[in-house]
Amino acid sequence: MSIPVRDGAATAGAAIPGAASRLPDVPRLEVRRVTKRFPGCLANDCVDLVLRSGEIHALLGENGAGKSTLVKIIYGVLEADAGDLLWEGRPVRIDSPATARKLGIGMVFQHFSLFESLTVAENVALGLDGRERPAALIERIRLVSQRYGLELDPDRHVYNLSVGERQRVEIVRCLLQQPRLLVMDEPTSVLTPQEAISLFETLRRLAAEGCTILYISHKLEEIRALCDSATVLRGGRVVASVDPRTQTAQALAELMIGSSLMSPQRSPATTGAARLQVSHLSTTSDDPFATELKEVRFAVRAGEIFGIAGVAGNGQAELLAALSGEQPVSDPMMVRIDGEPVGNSGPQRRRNLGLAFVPEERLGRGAVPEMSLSDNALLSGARTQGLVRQGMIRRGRSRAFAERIIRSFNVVTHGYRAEARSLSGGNLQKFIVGREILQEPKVLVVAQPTWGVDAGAAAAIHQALIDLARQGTAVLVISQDLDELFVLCDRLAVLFQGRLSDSEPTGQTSVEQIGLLMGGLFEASIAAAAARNAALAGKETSHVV
Amino acid sequence: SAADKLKAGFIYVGPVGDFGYSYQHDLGRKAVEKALGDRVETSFAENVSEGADAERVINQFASTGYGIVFATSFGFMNAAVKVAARYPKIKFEHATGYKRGPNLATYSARFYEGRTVVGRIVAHMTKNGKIGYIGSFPIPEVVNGINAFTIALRRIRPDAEVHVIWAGSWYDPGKESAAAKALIDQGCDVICQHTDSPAAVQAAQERGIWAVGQSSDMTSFGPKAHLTAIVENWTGYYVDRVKAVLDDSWKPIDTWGGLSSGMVQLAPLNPAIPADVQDLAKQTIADISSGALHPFAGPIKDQTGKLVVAEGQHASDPDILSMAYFVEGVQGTLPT
Amino acid sequence: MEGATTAVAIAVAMIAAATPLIFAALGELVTEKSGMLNLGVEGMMLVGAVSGFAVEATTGSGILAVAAGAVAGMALATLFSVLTLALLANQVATGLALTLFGTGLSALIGKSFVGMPLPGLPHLAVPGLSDLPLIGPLIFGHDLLVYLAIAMTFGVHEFLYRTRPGLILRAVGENHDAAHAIGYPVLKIRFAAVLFGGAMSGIGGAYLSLVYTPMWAENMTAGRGWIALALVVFATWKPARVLAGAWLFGGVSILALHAQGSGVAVPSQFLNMLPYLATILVLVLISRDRTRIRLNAPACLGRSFYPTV
Amino acid sequence: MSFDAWPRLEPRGEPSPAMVWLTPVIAVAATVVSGMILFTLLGFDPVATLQAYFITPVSTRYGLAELALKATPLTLCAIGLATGFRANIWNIGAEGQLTIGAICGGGVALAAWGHEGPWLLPVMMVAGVLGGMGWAAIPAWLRVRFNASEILTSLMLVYVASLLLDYLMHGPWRDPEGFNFPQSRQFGPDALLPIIVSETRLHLGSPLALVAVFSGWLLLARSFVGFQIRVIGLTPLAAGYAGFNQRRLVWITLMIGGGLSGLAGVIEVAGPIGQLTPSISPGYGFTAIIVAFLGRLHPVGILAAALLVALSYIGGEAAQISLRLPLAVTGVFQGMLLFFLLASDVLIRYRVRLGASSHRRPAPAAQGIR
Ligand SMILES: Nc1ncnc2c1ncn2[C@@H]1O[C@H](COP(=O)(O)OP(=O)(O)OP(=O)(O)O)[C@@H](O)[C@H]1O
Ligand SMILES: Nc1ncnc2c1ncn2[C@@H]1O[C@H](COP(=O)(O)OP(=O)(O)OP(=O)(O)O)[C@@H](O)[C@H]1O
Ligand SMILES: [Mg+2]
Ligand SMILES: [Mg+2]
Repeated sequence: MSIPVRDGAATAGAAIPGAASRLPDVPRLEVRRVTKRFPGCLANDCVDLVLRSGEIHALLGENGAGKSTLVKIIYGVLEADAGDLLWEGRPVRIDSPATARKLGIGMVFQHFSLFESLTVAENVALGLDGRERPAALIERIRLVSQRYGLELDPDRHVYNLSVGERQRVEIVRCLLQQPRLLVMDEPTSVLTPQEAISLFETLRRLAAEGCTILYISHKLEEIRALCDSATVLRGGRVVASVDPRTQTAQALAELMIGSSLMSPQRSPATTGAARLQVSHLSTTSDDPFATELKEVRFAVRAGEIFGIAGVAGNGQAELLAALSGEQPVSDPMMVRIDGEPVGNSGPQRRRNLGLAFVPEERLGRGAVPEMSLSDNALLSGARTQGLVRQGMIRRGRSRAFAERIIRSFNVVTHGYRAEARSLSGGNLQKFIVGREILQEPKVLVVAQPTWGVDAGAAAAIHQALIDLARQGTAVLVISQDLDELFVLCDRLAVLFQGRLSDSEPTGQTSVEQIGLLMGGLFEASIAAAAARNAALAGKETSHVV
Repeated sequence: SAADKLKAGFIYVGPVGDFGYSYQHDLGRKAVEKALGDRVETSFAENVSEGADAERVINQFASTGYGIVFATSFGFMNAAVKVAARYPKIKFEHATGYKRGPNLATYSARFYEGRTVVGRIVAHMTKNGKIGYIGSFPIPEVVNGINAFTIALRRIRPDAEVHVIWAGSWYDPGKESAAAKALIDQGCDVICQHTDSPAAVQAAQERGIWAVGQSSDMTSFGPKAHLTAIVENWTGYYVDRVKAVLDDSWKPIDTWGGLSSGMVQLAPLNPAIPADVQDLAKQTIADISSGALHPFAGPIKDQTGKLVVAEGQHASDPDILSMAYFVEGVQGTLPT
Repeated sequence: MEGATTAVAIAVAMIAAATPLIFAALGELVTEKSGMLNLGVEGMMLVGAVSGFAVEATTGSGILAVAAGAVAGMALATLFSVLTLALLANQVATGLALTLFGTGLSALIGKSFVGMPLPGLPHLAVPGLSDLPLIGPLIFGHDLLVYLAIAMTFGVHEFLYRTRPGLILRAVGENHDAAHAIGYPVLKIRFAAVLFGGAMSGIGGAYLSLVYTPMWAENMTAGRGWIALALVVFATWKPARVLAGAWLFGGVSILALHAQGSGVAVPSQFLNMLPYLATILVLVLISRDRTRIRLNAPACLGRSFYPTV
Repeated sequence: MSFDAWPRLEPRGEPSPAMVWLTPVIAVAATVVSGMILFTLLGFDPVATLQAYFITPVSTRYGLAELALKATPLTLCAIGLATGFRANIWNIGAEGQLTIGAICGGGVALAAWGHEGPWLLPVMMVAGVLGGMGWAAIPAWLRVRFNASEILTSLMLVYVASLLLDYLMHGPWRDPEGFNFPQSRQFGPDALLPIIVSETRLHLGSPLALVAVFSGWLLLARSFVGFQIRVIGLTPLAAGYAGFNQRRLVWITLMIGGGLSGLAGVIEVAGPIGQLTPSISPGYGFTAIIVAFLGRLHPVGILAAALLVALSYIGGEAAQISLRLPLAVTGVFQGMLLFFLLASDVLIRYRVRLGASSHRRPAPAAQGIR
C-alpha cells in the first residue's frame, strides 16, 4: 500500500479514500477542518480526522505537532477557533468535558489531571458523573483494576503514588466510564511491557465491543502492534494517513519528522574505575506508602551505561532521591562518588564532586516553568560553569551557557529568554539533558530520559548519553522503557519492591527476561542471588561495589 | 466674611462614631458651632494615630489658617508642644497632659469626683460588697478613679472589695462584655467601668445586676441595670475657650474641671435607687463642688496597708495626677 | 458546686465569645478549601455587623437582620470575586484592600446608628431544661446563633467530606487545572465558595452587633477577622478543629479575664498574651504531622486560575 | 452570574512591557473617575476633593517631606516582606517585628540616657534590626523545626509584641518624670535621627529606605540568593533538585523581613516620635503587605506603591480637615484605588477581548485563514 501523503488544507473536507468501503457505517467521530491557534503558534491547522466505530486509530507526530491540542478539542477542554465536530454523523458542540462524557467520550490525559490530596477512589469519582455510592464505586474500581491488571488501592492518597500508579488511576477512571470513544494520550509511557500488553488486550476487547480508540504514543512498535490506522501530524497539519501495520517503525518516524532518522550508534564500552558506588543502601520512611530500599548495591564504571529497569513505584523515586542527595541517607558510605562517601550530604556537595542529574519530572523539578532558559541553565550549572561570583549572578555567562545548550542539542526555541514552559516536552528534555551533559559530569544519573519524547529527539538524547559515557562518564539510566534500556545500556538490573537484582550485560539477557523480572518473577532470582552473594560475600563488596 | 471666621480644629484619637471619648469631644465641637454660629468654622480629624502622624495632623490645622486647635488625647502631647512652638500665633489646647507653653493650654476633667459619688451610691446598692471594675489602661486618670471610688465605697461598706480587670482598650465592646461577664460570674453584683462602650451595661442588664456607665448616659443600653454614668461634658469648656480666642482673652491656662464646672456630670439616677441614696448622691455632689468634701481626704492606705495620706490631709493635685498605686480594698495589680 | 458553677459560667462565656469566630472561620475555611485566600474577613464582618444592625434597628426583625448581615458579607465577597476570579488580581492584596474598604464602608453606613441600643436576639428557652442547674445554661441556655454555629461546623464537615459537591470543591482547591480539564467550572465553584465565606463572615459580624454586644460602633470587630483567619490555619482546614480552636481561644481569653478579676499578681498584659501564645503552642503541636497538613491544606490556595477555554 | 458574559481575557504570551508602566496610570485614571462619582454622590465637590487628596499634600516642601516620611516605614517593611513572599514565606507579622525593633532600639536609647554619645544612634539601629530579626526568628524557628505555619505564628506575635510594649510603657520603662503617664522619656539629641531637610521632619531614615530599595533590587534580581528565593517561591521541587537549602532560605527571608521591619520601628521612634509610646505604628506592618503586592514584589515598584499609599493616607487627612470629608469615605476611596490598581495588573499578561461570546462560534471563513 502506498502512503497517501496529503496536504491537509488542500484536501480538507474531502472524503477519506477507501474509508467508507472498509467500514460502511457512519463514523463515530468526524473532525473537519479544525484549527486552533495559540499566541505565537498554530497548533492545529485545518485538521481532518475520521474515527470509525471499533477502530483503534493512532495519532502520530513529533513533540509539539498538535496531538494533545486536537484531542483536547475533542474532549471539550479546548475550543477550536474554527472547524466542526460530527458525532455519529450529527454536528455537535463539545464545550466541556462533561458534554464529551455525556456523548460517550473518555480521555486519559498526557499530563495528569489528578488531585494529590484526594484518594484514588475520590479521584475516580470526580471523573464520573457521580450517581454511584462511594462503597459501590470502590468495589467497581477493585474489579476493573483487577480485570485489566492495573492494580490499585482505592483508599490510597494520590500524592504518594508513583508516576506509573498515577497513570493507572487515569486509565481506570476512564475505563469505568464505559466510553464509546476512548482517547488515550500517551498512556503506556510508564507501564511495564506486561502491563502494556494487558492494556492492549483490554483495548482490543473494547474495540471488539465497538468502542473506538484514539491512541497517541511515541512508541512506534506499540502503534504497529495495536492500531488499525494512523494519522500523522506535523506542524499542526495532517501530513499522512497510513495503515501502521504495513509500515516499519523507521518509516513511521520519518513520516513524523519529515526527514530520515538516525538511530543511535553504540560502540563497545571500555570501562574504567567505578565512579558511582552504592552499597547496602537501605532507606526507612515515615511515609507509610513509600517503598523502602533494601540493601541496594551496584556500581557504575567510567565509560559504561548502567540501566535500572522496573515498574514505577518499586523504589525508583527513593533511589533517585538517595542518589541525587535530595533525601540524604544516614550512612555516608552507602553512596560514593569517585570513592568519596557522600551518602549523608545534600545535592550541592554531590554536584561539586561531579554528579549530574536528570529527574523524571522535567517541568517543576528539572526546570522552573516560569523562568527563562538562561535562569534554568543557572539552576544546576551555577557552580560548575562559574555562573556565580561573590554571590552575584554573572548573567552574561549564564546566557552564554544557555545558548550553548540550545545550539549543541538543537533545542527548538526562540532563544535563552524563552520561558521553560513555552518549550515542548521533547525540547525541554533535550535542554535539561544537555544542561547536565555539558557540565561534563563524572557521574550522570538520568531518569526516564525520553519519556514522552518523540522519536527524533529520543534518538538525539540517546546518542548524547552514549557519547558522554564513551568519554569516560559513568552513566546510570533508570527507565521503564525496555527498548530504550536495550538500546542504551551495557549492563542492566531490575528494581523490584525496593530490591535490586544482580546486573546482567545487555547482550546476555532479553526484553522478555527483564520484563518478567520487572513483573515480579523476582523472588526466585533474588533468592538465587542471595545464595550467590552469601558465598561471595567478602570478595564481592570489596571488588564490585 | 469667611476670612474673619475663627477656624477651630479638633483632633481625635478614635473615630467619632465610637460613642465614647471621641464622640463626646465631637459633641463639644458641635456645641461650639451651634453656640458661636457663623463666627466660627470647625473641623476635625478622627482616628489619628498617637505615633508620628499626630504632629503632621496638628501641623495641617496650624498651617491652614486655624486659630485654635484642640488635641484631645494624651498621646498628642509632644506633637502639640512641637507644633505650638512652630506657630506662636496660634492657640493650642491639649487634653489630659501636663506640658504647657505660651500658646499651649491644657485641660482635663476630674472624673474621680464623679467616682466618689458613684462609690457612695454603689455602697448602698451592692448586696455582697463585691464590685467589678473594668479599666482601660492603668494610667493615673483611671487609677485615681478606681481609688476614689473604692475609698468612698469602703467608708460606707468597709468590707467591700473592688475587682479590677484591664481591658487593654478604650473601646472594645466584645472584650468589655467578656470582662463584665467574668466579673459577674465571680460574684460581683455591681459593674463599674472606665472604658467607653456600653457593653458592660448591656451585660449587667442581661444578668440582672447593677452597672455604672462611663462617658455618656448609657441608660438606653440597660435601663434596669444602669445606676448612673459618669458623663464627660466638654461643651461648656470648648465654647468658653473658642469665645476667649474671639475676645482675645485666651490664656495658656491649665483647667482641671470637676463636678462644679460641669465638665464631669452624673447621668440621671436610676429611679430604682432609694430616695435616701439619691439624696446622698446629690449632697455628695454639692459637697465636692463646694470643697467641703475632698475625694482623697486621709487616712488612705495603699494595697499593702501603708498609710499614703494621713488623717486630716488630702492628696495634692500632682499626687492625684500621677497616682500609680491602688488603695486598700482593690483586688488587682498595677504594672511597675 | 461553686467551682462547677464557675466552670459552667466560664464555658458559657467562652462559647459566646467563640461564636463569631466560628462563623467567620468556617466561611473562610470553605473559601480556602476552594483555593481562594480571602484576607478580607475583617472587612466583611464589619459590613455584616453594620448591616445586621441597621436592619434590626429599622425592621425589628432578627431573622432579617441576620440575613442582611449575610447578604452584606456576600456583597463584599462578590467584589473580591470579580477582582480575583475575573480579573486575576492578587488574592492577598485584594483581601487586605477589602478590609480597608469594608472598614470605611461600614463606618459610612453606621454613622446614623451610633449610640442606638437594640434588644438583642432571644435565647433558647426549653421549658424545664433551660432551668436545670449547670446543664441548663451550658447546653440549653444560649442564643440561637450559637446552635447555628455548632450545626454549621458539622454541616460544613459533612458537606466537604460526605457530599459530591464538597468533593468537587476540595478538588478545585487541590488542583484547579485538573478540575478544569475534567470539566468542572472552577470559577463558578470558587465564586460560590467565596460567597459562602462572605455570608458566614457577615453572620459572624452580625452576631457581634446583634447578640454579643447589641450595638454598633466603628471597628467593633476589633481584630476578630484576623483571629478567624488564623484559626483556619490553626485548624489545618478541618471544620471540627475550627470549633475546638475557637473555643480554645475564647476559653483562654475568658480565663485570662477571670485570672485578672480574682487578683492574680501578673500584669494584665501578660495575661492578655495568653490566648495568642496558647494558639501558637497548640499549632506547634499539631504541625509536626506534616502528612496531615499536606492532606488538608489546599494546594492551589491563593493561586489565580486562568481557564484556557 | 454568568462568567461567559464577561469580556474575555486572552493571554499575551509574554508580559507587555508597555503595560507594566501603563497599568498604574490606567488605575489612577479609573480611580479619579469613580472617586469623582463617589464624592459627588456624597455631596462633595469632586474637583476640590481630588485636589485635596492628590495635589495639596505634595504642593509644599513640608508636605513632600511628610510623604517621604510616611512612605519610609512602609517601604522598609514591604521590601522585607516581598523578599519572603517571593519565596512563599508568608510573614504577615511585620507589625510585631516593627514594634520589637522600636522596643530594642528605644531601649538602648533609654539605657544610655545621660551617657550619650555619637555612638548611640548606630547602636540603636543595630539593636532595632536585631530585635526585629529576633522576633522574626520565632516563626522561622517554629517553621523550620516544627513545620508550624509562619502565617499564624507571625500574626499572633504581633499581638504579643504590642502587649509587651504596652506593659513596658505602663510599667518599667515609663518616664520617671512623666507623672506615671504611659510613655518613655524623650530621647536625647544623640538618639535622634538627624533632619536632612530643614524645617521638615525628613530624617536620615528615608535615605536608608532608598538604600534598602537598591539592596533589595540587587538581592532579588542580581544575587544568587535572590535567584534561590525566586526558585523556591515558584517551584520548591526544583529548588530541592538544585540543592538549595530550603531551611536556610526560610531563615534568610524571615531575617531580612524582620530586620527591615525592626529598622522601620527604630526609625520611627528615633525619628518623628522621639520617644517610646504605647502606639508606634498606625499599622505600617499590615499596610506594607498591600504595598508589597501593589509594587508587584519588586523593590522599585514597592517604592512607588509606598509613596502612593502614603499619599492616599495624607490626602485623606487633608480632605477631612479642609472639606470635612469623613474618614470613612477615605477608607472607601482607598479601597477603590487599590482595587483598580490590583485589577489593572491583569492587562500586563492578558489583553481584553470584547464582544463576549463571539469566540464561541467563529465564522470559519474569517478564522480559517492564517
Ligand atoms: N495553552 C497553550 N498556550 C500556548 N501554546 C500552547 C498551549 N498548549 C499547547 N501549545 C503549543 O501548541 C503546540 C502543540 O502542542 P501539543 O501539546 O498539542 O503538542 P503534542 O503534539 O501533544 O506534543 P507532545 O508529543 O510533546 O505531547 C506546541 O507548540 C505547544 O507549545
Ligand atoms: N548574550 C550573550 N551571548 C553570548 N555570549 C555572551 C552573551 N552575553 C555575554 N556573553 C559572554 O559571556 C561572558 C561573560 O559576560 P558578562 O561579562 O556580560 O557576564 P558577567 O556576569 O558580567 O561576568 P563577569 O563578572 O566576568 O564580567 C563574556 O565572554 C561575554 O562575551
Ligand atoms: Mg502531547
Ligand atoms: Mg561583566
